[in-house]
Amino acid sequence: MSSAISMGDSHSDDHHHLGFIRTYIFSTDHKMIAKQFLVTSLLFLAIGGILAAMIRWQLGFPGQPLPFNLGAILPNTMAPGGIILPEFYNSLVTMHATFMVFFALMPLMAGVFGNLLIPLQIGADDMAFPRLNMLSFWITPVAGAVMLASFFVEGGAAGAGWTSYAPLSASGEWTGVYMGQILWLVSLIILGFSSITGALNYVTTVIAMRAPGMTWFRIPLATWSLFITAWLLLLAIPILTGGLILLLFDQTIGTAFFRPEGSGEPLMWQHIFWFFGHPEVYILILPAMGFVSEVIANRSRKPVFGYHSMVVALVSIAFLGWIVWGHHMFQSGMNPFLGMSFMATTVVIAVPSAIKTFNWIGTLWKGDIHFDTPLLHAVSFVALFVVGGLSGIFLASAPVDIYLHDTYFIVAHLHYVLVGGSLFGIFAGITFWYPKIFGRMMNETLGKIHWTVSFITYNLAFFPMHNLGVQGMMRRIYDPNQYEFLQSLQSTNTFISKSVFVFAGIQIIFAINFLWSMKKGKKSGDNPWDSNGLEWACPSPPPHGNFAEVPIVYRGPYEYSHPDREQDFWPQDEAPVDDLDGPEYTDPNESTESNDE
Amino acid sequence: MSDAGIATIDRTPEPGMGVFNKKLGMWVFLLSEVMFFTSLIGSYIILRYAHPDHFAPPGAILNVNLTAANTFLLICSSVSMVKAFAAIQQGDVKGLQYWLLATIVMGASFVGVQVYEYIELGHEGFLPGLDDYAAHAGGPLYGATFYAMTGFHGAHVSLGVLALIFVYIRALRGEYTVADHEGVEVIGLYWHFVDLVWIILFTIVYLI
Amino acid sequence: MNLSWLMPESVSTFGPALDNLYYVILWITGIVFVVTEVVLVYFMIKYRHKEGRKATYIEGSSKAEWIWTSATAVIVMALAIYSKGIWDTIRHPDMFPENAYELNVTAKQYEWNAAYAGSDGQLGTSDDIVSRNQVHVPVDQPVIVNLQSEDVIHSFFLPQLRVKHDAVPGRVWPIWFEATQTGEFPLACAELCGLGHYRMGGTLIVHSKEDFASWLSEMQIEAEDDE
Amino acid sequence: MFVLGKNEKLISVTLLATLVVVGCGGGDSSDSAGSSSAASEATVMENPVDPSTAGNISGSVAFEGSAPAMDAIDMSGEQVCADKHSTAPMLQTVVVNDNGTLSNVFVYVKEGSAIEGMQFPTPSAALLDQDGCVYTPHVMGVMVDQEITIRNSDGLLHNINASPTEQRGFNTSQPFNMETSQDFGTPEVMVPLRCDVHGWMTAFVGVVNHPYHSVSDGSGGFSLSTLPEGDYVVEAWHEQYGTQAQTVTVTAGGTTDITFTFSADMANAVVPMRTPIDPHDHSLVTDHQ
Repeated sequence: MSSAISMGDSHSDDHHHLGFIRTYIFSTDHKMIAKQFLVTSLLFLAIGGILAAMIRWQLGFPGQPLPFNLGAILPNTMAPGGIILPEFYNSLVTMHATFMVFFALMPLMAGVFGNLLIPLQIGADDMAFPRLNMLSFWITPVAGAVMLASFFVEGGAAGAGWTSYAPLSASGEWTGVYMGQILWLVSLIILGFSSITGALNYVTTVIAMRAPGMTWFRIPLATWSLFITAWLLLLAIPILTGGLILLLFDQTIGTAFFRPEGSGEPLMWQHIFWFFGHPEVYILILPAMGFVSEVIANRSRKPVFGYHSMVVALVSIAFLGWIVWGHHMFQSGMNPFLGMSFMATTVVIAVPSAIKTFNWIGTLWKGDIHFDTPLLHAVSFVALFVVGGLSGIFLASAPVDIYLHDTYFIVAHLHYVLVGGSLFGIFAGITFWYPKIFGRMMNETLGKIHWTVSFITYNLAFFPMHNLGVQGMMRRIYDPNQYEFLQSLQSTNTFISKSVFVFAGIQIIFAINFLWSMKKGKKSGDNPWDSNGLEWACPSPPPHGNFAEVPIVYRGPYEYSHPDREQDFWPQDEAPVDDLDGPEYTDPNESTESNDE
Repeated sequence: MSDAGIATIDRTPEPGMGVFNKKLGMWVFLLSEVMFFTSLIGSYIILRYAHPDHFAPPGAILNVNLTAANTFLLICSSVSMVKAFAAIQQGDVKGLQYWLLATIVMGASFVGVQVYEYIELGHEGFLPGLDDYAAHAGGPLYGATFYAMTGFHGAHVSLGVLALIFVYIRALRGEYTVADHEGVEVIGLYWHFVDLVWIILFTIVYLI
Repeated sequence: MNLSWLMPESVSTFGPALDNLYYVILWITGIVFVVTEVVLVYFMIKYRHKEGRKATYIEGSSKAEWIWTSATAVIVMALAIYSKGIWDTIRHPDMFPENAYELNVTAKQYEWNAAYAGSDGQLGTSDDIVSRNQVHVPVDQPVIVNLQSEDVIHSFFLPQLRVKHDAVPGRVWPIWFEATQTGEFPLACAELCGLGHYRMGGTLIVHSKEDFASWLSEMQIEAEDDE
Repeated sequence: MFVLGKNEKLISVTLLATLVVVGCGGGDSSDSAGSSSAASEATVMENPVDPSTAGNISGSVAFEGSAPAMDAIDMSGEQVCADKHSTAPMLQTVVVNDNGTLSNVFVYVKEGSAIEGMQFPTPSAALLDQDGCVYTPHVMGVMVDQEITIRNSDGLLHNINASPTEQRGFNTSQPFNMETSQDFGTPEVMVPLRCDVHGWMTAFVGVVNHPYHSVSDGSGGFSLSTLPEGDYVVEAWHEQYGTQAQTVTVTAGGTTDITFTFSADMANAVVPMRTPIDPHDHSLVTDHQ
């Protein structure tokens, strides 16, 4: 069996005579690719953050020139005398979302942790298709370059919002943005290939390359969530690509798929986009849920509460994600009956989400909680995901959505899910697996400072946005003061902006810690967190080929504080003591039951 | 591989779908291809349902006979692909080369005929763009959807042909044996998929 | 700093119902929020690491799972059913009121043009009266607005009437509302429509029935003078 | 739009081309700096016409029939602008002067073998002001590559949306008192300008590759000076009454007088230009079916 043959040896013998290029640049090693993804997507995260800061400047201090004489850097087409122009503001809004969603969060989730964790946690030596894997990384910076380029072309970057609703996005006639919109489309089409090649790898690897004994219900939740996410990527991204291509045709060769003057259908774009867009939302949150489950279980030294229902919840969220897209379009003029069915399916998603939340809390219950940075981030994920989930119920209720749709309530909701949720989940993941990536611990003091300030300023920044929404402030407006009924909100906006600046600034501490610990952090050893997963059974950082010999899995990943043991953890690959004549382990089907009770 | 559960010390991994990785990968990839064509065909259906006036009756503009012949050609190429695979399963390398070549030729000529068809239609003013769309050729949505769908299918066929040529060269070098002919099987899967998509497209674009 | 969770005063017939739904959800989610976060923090403190104490080995409890799964399911489904009633009164085509006054609102970058039937009592004829960025309606009478757009998608947003609906080019979407107070209320565009989006505001002017009639005839006379 | 659509397609599909675009795009985004410097260089080039052998054309635009009444602009939505007008502002589609002449008529040399292929110096920037939510001037002429300084004197949002057919348009905003520089690289009569924020705001720019253009003033008069002697076709353009052309002979040192006459019954003349008043023209599809 090919995968069996390839395990262990094939890499380990050829990796000695790999040159610098093959090792660090065009590497096919999943761990190196993970590192490459980590660095690039953190850079894109920074870019997205800078754009956000500029947006907040305009909202917090409307019509005032940008600080630090940024106006001198920016051309007059963007900010004459440092004062942001409306069309540039639209570009900022669009590109902030685009970079954060497509170039920061997605690669951080799937790119970094998919590559790092999947092979390690299932005991494989590498991905199923290492070269494809390398390709999937190298496409990303290319797409990113195209996206960045669009800032510098005539007419500026795309300004139709990250949702690019046609016909605003279908013809430069309405925005004055021609090339910028085209580059936006081209870039995302290119990026699609990265996601698909990556996802292809993850799915195949998880299905076909699990170590002996790694039955479906012994797979750690991080890998489970990444596996589900990979499926969503595989099936959702092509939908978007299709739509993007049609929109590109409207822009360039003058077709009329979405342009009413050719009796095209603007609403069709919204259907295509959100049919992709809602699974996309779960692509952005599911992996974080996986990381958080791992960290909470490990740091509270307790099995994940209801491992099976956690998996079931993951899967059902992924399924429901395909039939709820209409709730983004309640006010777009859809058939009211359709609206009802979409509302029903949408609220149902609250159920698996609740299951997960309560299970996380249940995991903490009667635990032995160690307050390390990863746990702090993981628990903040839970705390903030609760807010994001609950605010979702307002928007799921179609009548309330009439009022709240396209207001700052939405902005608050999605930032609670994508920053409070995904980003804190990613911080949990990075701080937890950092020692496995670099072989050194991150600095705990810096980590705690970063977490404390981030958590506080984050809430100060985003919680008041709910109130702005309830007061009726629309999203994506350049200057709310144009409306009398919004003028009373200026002080709130200024306060939010200041909090955002601190939140953004404090990330520098994280960057310092990240870089400093790489060289100076204290050596971590193979298993610094006393964890059970296979990833901790190999050296940190793992060598080419990961495992000296293929590990055998005897039990689930969360056997913490087992009553029969001195040690409060029980590695998945530790052979049972009573086992003389070779390891015995149960048949996959039975093992699922045995985990049940 | 189904007996991996039994207690042995041999370190064979957990059974996957019982197929080799490349094949599994191709299956998964084809699933995502299905979604891609779903988005194109879906848009076509929506637009055609919303604006029937844009779409001329079958044969009015599109040359159904020509394309029918072309379709037949593509189906034959699928058959020859099966032949090629069967040949190498018997270890018949010559047969593999022969049938692969046949498949390549038929695939290439399919693309050729499509290009010819495009040129002809272009002369009649049947174009995708709104601004230079000829009045007699139905509405602009007709041309737009037609070129989008058939064009992307054509691109897939062309890529398939290139891949086949690659496989063919390896076959000439005799790199495929009874024991190891994964490449042939994988490209075969892709080729059959492209064929299947065309049958759907031919039906909904030309015949209905 | 305005951190109120209260909806602004509503001046439409279905406003109060919609607000009630909002407050119900606010209460439920509020309670769930407080309880969850309190429990979370309590556990964090109570079960923090102490030397010599070992965590209790608990794999889960199907009983607990059932409780909170079904509880959540019941609550959200109840909310969905509650919402349906209000949704239907606002959007269901059969629930559109009789004897409504009808007008056209056409959005374009970056203004709202409201058209009222002229002396011939017909909409969409040459003698229509048009007001830019001002929508005049009578109080205590249902109004049907036919939303259209000339260029891109805009969104017709009347915060205090709890009205929001997109205006999509190539389509005509009828929506209805009934104002319960005379006065001037803000009108805004809620869908990004280009560089002037933030300024695409207007005013909804609710007249008493008599004032509206007189305003209309006034405009008609003006229109005839221009002929 | 379609013209540039084509070449943009070419550029956009290949990444290579994309990077090229970054290169030159960087230049563009540094605003008018490039074009203005080009203009200043051009000014050192001296006028190829020898004044001794040159003559002039002057004349006026007469108007027959009763002047149509223009609608008043409803500026109630923009108090700032409304306050700037002592009398109710009127649309400027047809402005008939007290002396029965027609103003806002763009008069320019359409053909003339004498100036074929001549290179003329690019004059300094022309001013287009937005004051009281109207464009002043309403009709103006510039030379190819001549800078147009667009000024916002209202302090509230205007956007300037130029929709030419021969070249790429622009759509830039001015949310506060500021100036923006633009120019056109290709001759085109006329380029319509509009403000989407204030539907009534329209202006027309005639772009020609020589200095022989003029706009009839408050007394209907216009003049084209220092033309090389020879025969010319002079055209007069009006946004409502269409165009008229006359053949004029210019003699050395002489001034030829001509008169264009527009009348009220030309009201539905074909105006050679994409209509600017309704930019949201959805009738296209009917042309194509």
